[in-house]
Amino acid sequence: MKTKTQFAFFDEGSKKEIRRAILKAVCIPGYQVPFASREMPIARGWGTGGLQITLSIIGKSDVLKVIDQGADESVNAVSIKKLVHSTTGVELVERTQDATIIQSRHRIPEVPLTKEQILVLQVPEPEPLRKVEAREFMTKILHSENDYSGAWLMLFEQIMKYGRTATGADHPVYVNNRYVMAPSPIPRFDNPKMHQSEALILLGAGREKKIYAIPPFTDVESLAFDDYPFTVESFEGKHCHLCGATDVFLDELADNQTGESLFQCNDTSYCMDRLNAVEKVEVEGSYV
Amino acid sequence: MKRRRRTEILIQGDPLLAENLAESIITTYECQEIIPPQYGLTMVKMRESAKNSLFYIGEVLVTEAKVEIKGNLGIGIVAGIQEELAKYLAIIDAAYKADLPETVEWEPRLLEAERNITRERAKKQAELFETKVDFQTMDV
Amino acid sequence: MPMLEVVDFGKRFTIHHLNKTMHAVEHIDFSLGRGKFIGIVGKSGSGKSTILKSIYRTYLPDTGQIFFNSERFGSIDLCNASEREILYLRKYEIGYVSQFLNVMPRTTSRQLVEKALLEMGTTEKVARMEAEQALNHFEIDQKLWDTYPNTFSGGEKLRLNIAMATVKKPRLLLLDEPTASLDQQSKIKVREIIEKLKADGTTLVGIFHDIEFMEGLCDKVFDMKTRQLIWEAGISNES
Amino acid sequence: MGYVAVKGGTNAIEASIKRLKYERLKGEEIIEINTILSSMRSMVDQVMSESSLYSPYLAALAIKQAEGSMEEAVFLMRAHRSTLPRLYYSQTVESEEMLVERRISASFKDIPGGQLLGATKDYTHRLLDFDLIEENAEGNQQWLDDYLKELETIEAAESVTYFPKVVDYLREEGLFENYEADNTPPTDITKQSLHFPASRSARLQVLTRGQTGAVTSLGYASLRGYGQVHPTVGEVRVGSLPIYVSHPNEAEQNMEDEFYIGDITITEVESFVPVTVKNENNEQELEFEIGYGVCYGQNETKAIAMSILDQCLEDPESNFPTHDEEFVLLHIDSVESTGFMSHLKLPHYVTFQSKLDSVRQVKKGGHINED
Amino acid sequence: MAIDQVHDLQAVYRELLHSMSRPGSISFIQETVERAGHNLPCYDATFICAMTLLDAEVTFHILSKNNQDLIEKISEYTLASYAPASEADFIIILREDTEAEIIDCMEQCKIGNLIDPQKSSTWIIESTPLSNERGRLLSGPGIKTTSTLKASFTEALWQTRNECTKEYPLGIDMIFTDEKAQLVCVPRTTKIEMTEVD
Amino acid sequence: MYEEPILRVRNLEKQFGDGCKHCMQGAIRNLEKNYCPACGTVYACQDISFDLFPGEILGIVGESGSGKSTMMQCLYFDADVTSGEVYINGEPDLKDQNIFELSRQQKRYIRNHQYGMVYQNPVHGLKMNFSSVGNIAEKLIEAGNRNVSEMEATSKVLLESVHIPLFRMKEEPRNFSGGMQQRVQIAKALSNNPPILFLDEVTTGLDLSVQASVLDLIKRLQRELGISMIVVSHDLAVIRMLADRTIVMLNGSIIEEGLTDQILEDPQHAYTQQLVYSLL
Repeated sequence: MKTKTQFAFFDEGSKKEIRRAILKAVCIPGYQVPFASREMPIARGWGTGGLQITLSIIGKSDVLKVIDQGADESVNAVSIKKLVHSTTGVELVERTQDATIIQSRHRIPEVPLTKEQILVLQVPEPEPLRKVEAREFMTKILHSENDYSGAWLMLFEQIMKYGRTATGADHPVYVNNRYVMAPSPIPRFDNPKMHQSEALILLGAGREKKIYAIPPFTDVESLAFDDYPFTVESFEGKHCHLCGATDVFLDELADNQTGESLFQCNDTSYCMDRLNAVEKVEVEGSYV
Repeated sequence: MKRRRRTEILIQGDPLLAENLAESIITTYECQEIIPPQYGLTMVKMRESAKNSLFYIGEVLVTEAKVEIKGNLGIGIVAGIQEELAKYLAIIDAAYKADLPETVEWEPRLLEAERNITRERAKKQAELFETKVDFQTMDV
Repeated sequence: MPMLEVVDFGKRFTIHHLNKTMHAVEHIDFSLGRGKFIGIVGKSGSGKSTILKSIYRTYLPDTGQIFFNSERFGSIDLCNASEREILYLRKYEIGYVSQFLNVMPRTTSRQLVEKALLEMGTTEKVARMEAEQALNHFEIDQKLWDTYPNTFSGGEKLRLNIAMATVKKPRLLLLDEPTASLDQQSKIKVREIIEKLKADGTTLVGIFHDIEFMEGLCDKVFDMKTRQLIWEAGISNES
Repeated sequence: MGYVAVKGGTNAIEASIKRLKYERLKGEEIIEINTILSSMRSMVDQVMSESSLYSPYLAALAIKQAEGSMEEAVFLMRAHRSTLPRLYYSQTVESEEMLVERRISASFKDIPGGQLLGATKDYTHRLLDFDLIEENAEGNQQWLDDYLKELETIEAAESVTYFPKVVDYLREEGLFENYEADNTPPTDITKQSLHFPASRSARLQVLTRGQTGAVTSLGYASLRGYGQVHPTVGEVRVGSLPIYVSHPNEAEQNMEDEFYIGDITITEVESFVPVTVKNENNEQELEFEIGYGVCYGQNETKAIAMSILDQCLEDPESNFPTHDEEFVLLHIDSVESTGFMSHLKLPHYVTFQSKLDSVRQVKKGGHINED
Repeated sequence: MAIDQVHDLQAVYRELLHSMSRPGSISFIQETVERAGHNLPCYDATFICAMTLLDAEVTFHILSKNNQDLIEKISEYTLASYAPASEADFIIILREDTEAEIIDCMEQCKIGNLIDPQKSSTWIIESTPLSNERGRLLSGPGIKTTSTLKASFTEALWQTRNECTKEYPLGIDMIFTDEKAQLVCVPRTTKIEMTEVD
Repeated sequence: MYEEPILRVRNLEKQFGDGCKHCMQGAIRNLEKNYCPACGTVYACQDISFDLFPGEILGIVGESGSGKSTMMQCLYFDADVTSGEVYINGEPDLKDQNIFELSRQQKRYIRNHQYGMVYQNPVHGLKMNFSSVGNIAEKLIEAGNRNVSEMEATSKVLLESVHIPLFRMKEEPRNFSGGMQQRVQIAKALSNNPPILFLDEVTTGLDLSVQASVLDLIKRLQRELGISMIVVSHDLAVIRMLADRTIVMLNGSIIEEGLTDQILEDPQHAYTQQLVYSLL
């Protein structure tokens, strides 16, 4: 039997539906637009939401970067890249600055994104209120009524219990002062990057069948009380053992020999860029 | 013969029949392939018997082909992976659309095939009826 | 303008389950000037209380009119006034005292008097001061100020009742058989208090069992039996 | 020169894929698609049902590629589905037109038309058949020849018999409500995202493509007590149904001008569930309602379980999770549940680092606002 | 027709996405439009936008009467079905439509509901040449500070649009097209200053 | 009228069921009590109109099934009305706006900023597995507060005022007795200083001593905070204690209204008389 795969995997009808959902998502920042999530050749929960967005917007001239947990070479990122490449033939890159579309799981790159770029985030659980209310029918009502007391109350109770908020990644944000949104499991460190971002940010949850967006220059505030301000993960006094960077999100590694903790840039392409910049200076310097 | 009856015969009966009929057309007329056999889906709409409402049970893989004869578009659709058959069906469909004289001659062959199909089905069913539970044995 | 003018007042009660309508009072007319005291006499069941309760609107008036010269609303027919108007008048202008003390449980006498002032919008400081004054004025033993009144004697209860009603300095005070169950000693005390109120310029309508009690206290006496004023200060002097 | 990214991930994936192929090939046996098609009927049926794509050949291919893993085979089929254009919608399929191969009723000893056992494992004793170890083509051929010879003697009728439905008899008696044909266009959950409360059509579509194990276990839970539906099976039928589509752009739409495209084999179940209803005089009456179950291929357990869940979801007032639409519909899809389960294998070190930071800060103690 | 259903429409979509994300910013789809070369009673850009967004799953409404041709053309190319203004997913406004007609249509079109604000109409509106010189002052998500937009949309129309978007997240989202194949978007989140700026 | 009501209710109707020829013809419904024997439609609230004035406690009395709780649920948007109007005085934005016609998010806003509700069953008003202080904070959060220390302080004051020992403030109400839960609920309902407070059978099912302290609390709050309240109760003693004015409901309709002492001492309607005589 003969088969031929469409450009970007999908038939045009599927693309149109997803494209329309994306447009509505842009028009209603932070609101989860339901869509008929397609079954993908990668598993639900492995980035099918992000992948569907990427495949629906991508064109021949796009340049794609895919990262997972900050790394371009993470196996799942590689797998997604392979799929997109094999169905579109687009150029793949690792340098953040060179990409037009960046699909990512759990991180926003360290280099500020520009207005020529679109960031696509994979979302496992798009509903910020799910922990407060299990039923989809009810969470939709809570969003419709602008009733976010549940989300705030979770933080309040943490403060009562632990003396401070104890959220990890996926700390909820207020978008355009209306919708409370799950920023996807990015570390709190990345939340501020969403605020007034130059780049369009699209978020896709394949299994839960939701697409949502943060247009550029949109207010994104992390939920926090006036007297318990939002804080990001602290890497105070730590630096990347490879490139020396501070003020970036670091991975904690255990040194095999000493057993001590080592830190390293989580954003691998950022680290590489810095290393190369240093080398370039050194090389140029050596010719003088 | 109308399309419904004739597609039933051509698909349920001996596949050679469709081939024969189509071949006889190809040799005489110019058949332009509009869409070569392609795979696609047909969504099956079904009526459930509890509330008598409609729902979709799922899709069926089909092969579809489109052929034009003398400006008449013929369509062949058949469930499964059946590239040849789809093409033959499209040609036969176009032949009927174009009212080619051959179609009149086909009539007895189709009717004969139809009788065969029914006979075979009835036989199959009779065989199956062996598994019917008989509650009459208590009769004295 | 009289402070209170009752015009052809009548009141019936319909008891549905007995399918009966009773005329409690009919064709009552009298009027009363500012600072005056009218006593209503008659045997029990003659409808004395009905008149008082109708003025206070505990009973829903039936026929006739009851004009009250209100500070807030001017001349107002209490039979037709809205409930909210009546509530206003009760709060600021018309007091009602009976032998029964109907108050919130577990509230001390001091709190009760203060509360009467606070609900008029008096500041807490002033209320506290004025409440103490009133309790003193009506000769309630200082030991009782911070106790619950359910243990009080009849006379003490009545004096507290009056204190609560009068701290508001009502334009009209209704006394519904306040002395009914009091001993002679207590009655004398009440009489003195009423004299004090009169002296302060309060207009009063009172029902008392014994006519002697009212003698020299009332400016007018209305008899339920004849539906006439039987005695009126000044007039009686002439006769 | 400069630093170049390691290609650790890419290389490892390539090696892993080779390894996978090696595992499939190292036994040096080839299973043909046709072998699967003709000898693993139940598997093929289950894959078609859960993937809601009727194509025995592709299902067999998927099973081969998936090395027999059902979830993987279903996954392959579903993904393939996404690449195919939807060319047609069928005309309404009415199950009265089924050419029945098997049909039984638990409600009546005998039913009009009779109980037809067809081919069923129900009365086989589940003893391992060691003869199958020694099975050979010649032996099988011999058996087939004998069997066919035996069948030759059977006399056939002139025409084919179509069976009436058990429920139709009971309807006539007024034991079931007679519903007018409801032609509301169905929701298609593959085109529109599922929302709640879900339409009946959406519910049936989710149930019929549900994972066999999941549908069965939830149906069982309800039957056991975590639910209020205890049905009697009115009719189970297995057989084939013809599919027709109308011409895409002929102006005149006549039934006689439709295309016949082939048959599908399905299992259909009607379960009878006693319920209290109010009559016109507002009095309580006992009546039967029908729970409906259907799926591609022969898969009777799933269809029966579906009929229970269908009736459960028609009665959302009950507090049991099996009556909770969201609970049932959102958790029975094979691709969704297995995908999300398996995603836990993905690295989560960023989220872990983030939580670690939180825990450390809490352990350090102190209110951050106290400065 | 010479446009590539896959790649040309993808390119147009990206321009739309760009413009919708950045209200007021003008996108050009000249290249695609030239390839299309239609002869239709609407701007080519309008038709291309419809081609990009519509399919059998959605409905559209064309305000102008006497435009059966265009309705059929769009149905034929996109398989979308025609629907009354109160039900349509997409509403197409041509140059010839009057202010009163547009206002009337805007008052009855879908603005979504609080549970499903996305179930609202998207408008494709033809304008005189669009420009960022002068015009209305726009602000809101997607706009860094403010931007300006000149379109042939009257005071009364903007007011009606503002009425539609009064209770966020309800509202309509608009795509303006012009004869020069330019696109500008104004989603519901955009605040429109009612006075024009020079 | 010398003052403006804070809440005006006009022609509120609530029915369960679609109605039929039997009960929908003309102005007079053909009902048994509030129930159509033909189609089973229940007319829970029929043409309810009344005013609530600033700072007053309005009592609503009636037996169970009289529609009083349903009416309250409609006012608090817990249930949708079939028809009718409600106007709130106070917010200039809402002037002459029938708030039943507002959208869900606007209703939510009103609930959060204008209303407080105390349910008969604390389960409905409290999150039983969140701390008591968290429960109160929830209402404050709803009303827009974003300051933890402030909310904690407010909660403490409120919990003290309802006599919940502060050392138990971080405990979850599910560990509390019914009376304590009810007091926490009242504290919660009051935390955003709502101009209008609804109380639905708040003392039903409580011990007598607890009942008394809850009633005291309500009265004190009215006096001190000037909150307007609607108190629904089947218990005339409760109404007598709290309400300035009282409405009597029967089979979904208002049959009588008046000053509370007048209702008790001079009831007009046969049903009210029966109710009062059985009390005395």
